[in-house]
Amino acid sequence: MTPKKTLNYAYYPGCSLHASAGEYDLSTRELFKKLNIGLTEVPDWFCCGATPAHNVDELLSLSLCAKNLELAEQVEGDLAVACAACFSRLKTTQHVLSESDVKRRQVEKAIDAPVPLTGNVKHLLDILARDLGLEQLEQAVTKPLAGLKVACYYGCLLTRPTDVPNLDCVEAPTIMEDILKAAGAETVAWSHRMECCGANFTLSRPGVVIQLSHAILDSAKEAGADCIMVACPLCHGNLDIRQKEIEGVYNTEYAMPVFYITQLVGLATGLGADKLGLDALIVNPMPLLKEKQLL
Amino acid sequence: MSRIGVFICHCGENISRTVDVERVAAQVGTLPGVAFSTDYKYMCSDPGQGLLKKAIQEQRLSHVVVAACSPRMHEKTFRKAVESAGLNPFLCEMANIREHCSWVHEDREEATQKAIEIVGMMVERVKKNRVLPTITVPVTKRSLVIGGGIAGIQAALDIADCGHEVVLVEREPSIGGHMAQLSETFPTLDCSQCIMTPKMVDVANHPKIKLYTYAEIEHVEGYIGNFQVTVRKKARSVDEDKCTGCGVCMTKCPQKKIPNTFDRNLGMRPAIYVPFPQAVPNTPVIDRENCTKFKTGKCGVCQKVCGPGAVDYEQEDQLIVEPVGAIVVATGFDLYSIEEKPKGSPIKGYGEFGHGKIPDVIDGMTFERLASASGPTGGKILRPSDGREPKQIVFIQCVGSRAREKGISYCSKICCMYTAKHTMLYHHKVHDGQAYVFFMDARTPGKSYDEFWRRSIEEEEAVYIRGMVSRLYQKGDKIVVMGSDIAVGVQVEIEADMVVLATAVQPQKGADTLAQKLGISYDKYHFYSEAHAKLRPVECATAGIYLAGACQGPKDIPDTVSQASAAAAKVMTLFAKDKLEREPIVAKVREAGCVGCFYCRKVCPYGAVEEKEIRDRQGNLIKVVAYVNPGVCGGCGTCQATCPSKSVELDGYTDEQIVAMIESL
Amino acid sequence: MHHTEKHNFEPKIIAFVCTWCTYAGADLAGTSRMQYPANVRVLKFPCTGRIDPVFILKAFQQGADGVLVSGCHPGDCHYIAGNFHARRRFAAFRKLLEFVGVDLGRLQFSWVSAAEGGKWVEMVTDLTERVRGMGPMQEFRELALEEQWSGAIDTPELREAYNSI
Amino acid sequence: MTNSIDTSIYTAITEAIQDEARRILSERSVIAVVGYTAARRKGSAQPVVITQADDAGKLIFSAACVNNLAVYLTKAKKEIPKGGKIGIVVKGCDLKALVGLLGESQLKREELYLIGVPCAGVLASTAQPARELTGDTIAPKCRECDNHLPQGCDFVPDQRPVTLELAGKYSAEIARLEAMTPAERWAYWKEQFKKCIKCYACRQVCPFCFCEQCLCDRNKPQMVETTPRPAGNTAWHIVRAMHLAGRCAGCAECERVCPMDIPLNLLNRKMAKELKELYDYEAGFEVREKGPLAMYDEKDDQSFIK
Repeated sequence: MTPKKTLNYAYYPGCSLHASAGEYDLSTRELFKKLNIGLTEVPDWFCCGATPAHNVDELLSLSLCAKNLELAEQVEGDLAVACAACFSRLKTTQHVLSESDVKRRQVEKAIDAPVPLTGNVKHLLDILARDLGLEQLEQAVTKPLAGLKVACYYGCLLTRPTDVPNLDCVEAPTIMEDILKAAGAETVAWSHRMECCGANFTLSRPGVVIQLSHAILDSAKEAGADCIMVACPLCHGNLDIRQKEIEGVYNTEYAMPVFYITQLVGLATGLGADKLGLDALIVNPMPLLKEKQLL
Repeated sequence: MSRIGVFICHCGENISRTVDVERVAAQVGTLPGVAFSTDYKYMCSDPGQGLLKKAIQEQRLSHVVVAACSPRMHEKTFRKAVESAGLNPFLCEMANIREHCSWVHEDREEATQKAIEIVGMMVERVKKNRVLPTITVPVTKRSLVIGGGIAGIQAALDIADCGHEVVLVEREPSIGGHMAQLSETFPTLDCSQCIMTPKMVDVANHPKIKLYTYAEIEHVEGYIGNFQVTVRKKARSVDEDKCTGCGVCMTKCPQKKIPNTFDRNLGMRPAIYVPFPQAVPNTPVIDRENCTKFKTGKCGVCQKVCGPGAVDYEQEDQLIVEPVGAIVVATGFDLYSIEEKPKGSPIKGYGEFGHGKIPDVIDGMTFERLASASGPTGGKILRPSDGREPKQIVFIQCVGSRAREKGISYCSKICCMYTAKHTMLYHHKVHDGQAYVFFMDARTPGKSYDEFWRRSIEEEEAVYIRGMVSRLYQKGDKIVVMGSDIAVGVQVEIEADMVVLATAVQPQKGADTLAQKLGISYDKYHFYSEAHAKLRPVECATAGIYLAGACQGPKDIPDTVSQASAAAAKVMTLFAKDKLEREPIVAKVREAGCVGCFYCRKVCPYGAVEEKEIRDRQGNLIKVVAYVNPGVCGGCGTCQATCPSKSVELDGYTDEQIVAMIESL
Repeated sequence: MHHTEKHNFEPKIIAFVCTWCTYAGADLAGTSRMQYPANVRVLKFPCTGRIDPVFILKAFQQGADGVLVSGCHPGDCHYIAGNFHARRRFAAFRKLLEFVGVDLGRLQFSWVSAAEGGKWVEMVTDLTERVRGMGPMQEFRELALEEQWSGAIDTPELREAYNSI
Repeated sequence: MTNSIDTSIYTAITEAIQDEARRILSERSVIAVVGYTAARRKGSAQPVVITQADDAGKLIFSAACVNNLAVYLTKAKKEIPKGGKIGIVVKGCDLKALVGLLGESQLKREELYLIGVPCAGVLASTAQPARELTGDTIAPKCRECDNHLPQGCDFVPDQRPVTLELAGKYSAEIARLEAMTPAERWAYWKEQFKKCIKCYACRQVCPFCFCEQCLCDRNKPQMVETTPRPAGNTAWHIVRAMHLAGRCAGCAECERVCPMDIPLNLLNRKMAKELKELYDYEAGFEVREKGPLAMYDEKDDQSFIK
């Protein structure tokens, strides 16, 4: 299948995707290859500063992203971002610097270059749902995820705050559900799709994370979901890696696989488990996928 | 040749101390056209004015310049004096040699020189002054009131009681507005319908009030004292003269499953209906969109059962032209809805409150209908979803109000008070229930208001939590309310049976279109703008149009009624005279030069410019030119500065006058 | 106290003001007995909306060394929006004057309300002193003195033909 | 030559215009067509009004078709028969003027039949009519043209113009003048305005100077000195530029017809540039009821007001 128009993007994976979320990176590259969407990694990119920098030093946090934005200018196309935290930081930087001349001048002095404020920073969701389009995506689906009940989990940063990411409706987005419906899956209506998972407290205050992520897992299970889908390596870490621990604390059992969006959409387009890094998931998804005859 | 008289005032010593008045008089006396020049101690005094009048008659003066204080002080005085001496008042000008000269300079030589120039300038100006007749406009002593809520009703009754005819136009099939929907009213908890319905009946029975319900304003023409208003009376499908209001048609109508909007869709009504039992007029209307007869052509039951034969399916909209002299706009308010708003709308909905999809999350007006004895539940507080009594109820204030990120930054003013009232009504009806209120601030200025609010906490056991709610979600048959208590600094979660949102007060839908028809201005939220926020709070900048009630900004009932009576008083003041007089400083079009580009109309703040067709004797159109309606023109002159060919001219400030002044310097 | 010293050059300042705000503000300066240079001559208009750019041009041609245009603050216009229209008109006109070579230091726009007597004094004083520093407005004056019909056709042939007449 | 401009499509355009004019005239859907025809001098063109389908063959389009015919619909309309729809041949630049006139209630769209011309450019007034169209002989306004293919016409021939990227002369000249001191600019314009002989050809040819009585001809009061002296000339050109601000879309006819070669369009382009910067307004692209100086925004820039 070839898209009607050629889509090419600069790609900013971010640190997580080169480390703990390697499967997100892998599945993203494979899915985009399958969909004929070009991704060119931004040369020499570095950390966006998420999540601690902006709490510590605003100039530093803005400058880190500004420099990355400047680097991305070398590559043709809009900037594609997979990690919700990187996406949020890059978008926030553009927003803050276009609102404040003073800060823009400070940052430009710090990075010794003009900041590109008009370039589009796009999350993968945006690229799949709008640039490629749901119709095109539906045509690319060869193995619809029939019968799979998915709880789409947005977390905090994809749509918030108002007027910054402009990805979808701030408090009631549907973009993930739209994509998954195109992939043939069933999405459940549930209460905690926008709640915080604890994100960057994962190492410093695990108690908070366990409490918050428990509420999310609980509510997904109550809504009858088979699995959760995320688009953020931090959320993934909390819901997937810590799931066993949460089960222990609350004396319960979820066995709720947590997929990246690219993994589920990849499955639907016929990519194999090896190309999607399914083996890297902590909660084993294989029993579920076999049960639903998706592998 | 003009014979100008110049009178230099000493103003005691105020002018003469720094200005050599004799020298000014002597110097100015030599100017061409000046026939008489003198100085006097107090020009504004009786002898001073006498001197002026005498000189005009004896010297046969054609124009007068009084060099004295600011024209803002005494221009009227001297123009009157000139008029009593037989000259047109607009042939008199003042030269300001006090505020603009003697008081602000110390050097006698400089001040005298400046005074000579100022007087000289006014002499050149006055030469170009023309006789301007005072403009009088007849007043039609009838008024139009738009909107039949409490504001419109009050204004209409006040004006009509004064003996002037009133045309009251209401969009809905009955008057009454939002107040008719309320259960009890703060701060006295008296029943809203008990105090409202007698007034509605007064309107219906008043010999001076002509009532159009189910009608809208189609078109407005004219200006203060002389409006022509076209009213569209929508087809009711029931002949108002024949109908006796027996109600048989409503009981027999087979289509009974139409959500009752008056009850906020909680109950059902037939296709032929009156909005509520106490409706005025008590004449039903057929809802053509939902009527089987109109949809399929079959049925016709109501016509068959109607004894007097009032049901008329063929009825059509009627356009009626009403001449009126003044207009009171009282279109009221509407409530913000948390539903998802169309893309690009500056107002945003509340996704975090479920975009209105959770059935037991209702707004304040719906709660009013639940609490009302004549409401769909007979006054019992019951959940819309399953009809159970809610034992835990959460009220959330400032939903939409004071929320810039949702597109509204103002305070809706009434919500603190009505939420306090709701907690009381709830406590009175559900004795074992608990009410919680999330609030930002409690704003209770008003007579007996704070006492009332405190009562809800101290006597009626409502729990007030200072903080906002971040999210609502359905969990089983409960609604989980996640919020924060900023006073204590903790997060709060309440499992509620029902949630009531105090949604923001917004202007009525279509407020902007009506404003455009009326030619009045409105703010970015579409609330109508008063002429002056402090000193002219009930008048529009457009003369002859007045504001009453929440169409101008959020208001409670006492404020609304006060403003309505104030608007009525303004109308009565206008009607106290048979003719309106106004200063003849208005723009006039020189038709020969006008090419009809209508730049004047584009910049006119008053909408005073109209089109006029110039035809030859055979009636062939030669051209279309601008015409300035002198009754509407405010006299700013923006048109003249904009007109490329200067074919429109502001009397009293003509190019000739101004150029003469510049050239004198 | 104000200018006890005598200057060599007394600039001529013409002020176009609206009657409701700035004229009243100037009146207030008077009733408050504030002092300012006597160089200004005030022309009263109903509204800044009435002030035609041609008047400014005319004032310069008439020998004004500086021109002040002043009216109500935005939102305070007695005629709802006259000053808003004036603001756009003069934003454009000053750019035009600048482009043909008029030094905009000679043309001042301000909002002075009926309560701002002090601001009126400040505006007039500032403009007078600034223009005094700039010297007389020679440009239009020189132009007015030039009589020649067409400067560019100054060829030797024409000159000869002219002289032979 | 490297900078020659391909005008071969003009032959096909001429045919298309002739066919269309023939069709609409014979169907009587218009009562006249305003267009260009060959003039006596070789290669030159002049405006023509035809009312008979048989005359359609007279119509041409070439690089010499410089005139803005819009003026024939307003003040020069005495040539045009009354009582019906008029067809008119318009280049992109002419169309912008027409659009302005529609917004100023001088024309009604339903009374016009617009035959748009895909235009690669026309010759400068200084170039010989028979010369080839090149980057050197092209009219200055065409160098900065952004409307080679008129939009919203009733008929546009199928050809697509091939255009050349040329450096804008007006923008360069405006920048040069802006960099000068006020005194230098005054000296520049003084020299230019001195040349003026007050023939008012600029006014006569301008589609927007449609006033029946020009402000500058009035004598009660005399707002602008009428004699062709430097003082009066300067006032005239300032008033003219101000009156065209926000309206002129740059057909540059004023400059073309000026016998004294005063760079009149420069003033107009400067004002257009300022209004674009101040109010993001560009004249001539859509019919708008209000131009930039007939409307306002409460948030307009007022940094120049104390």
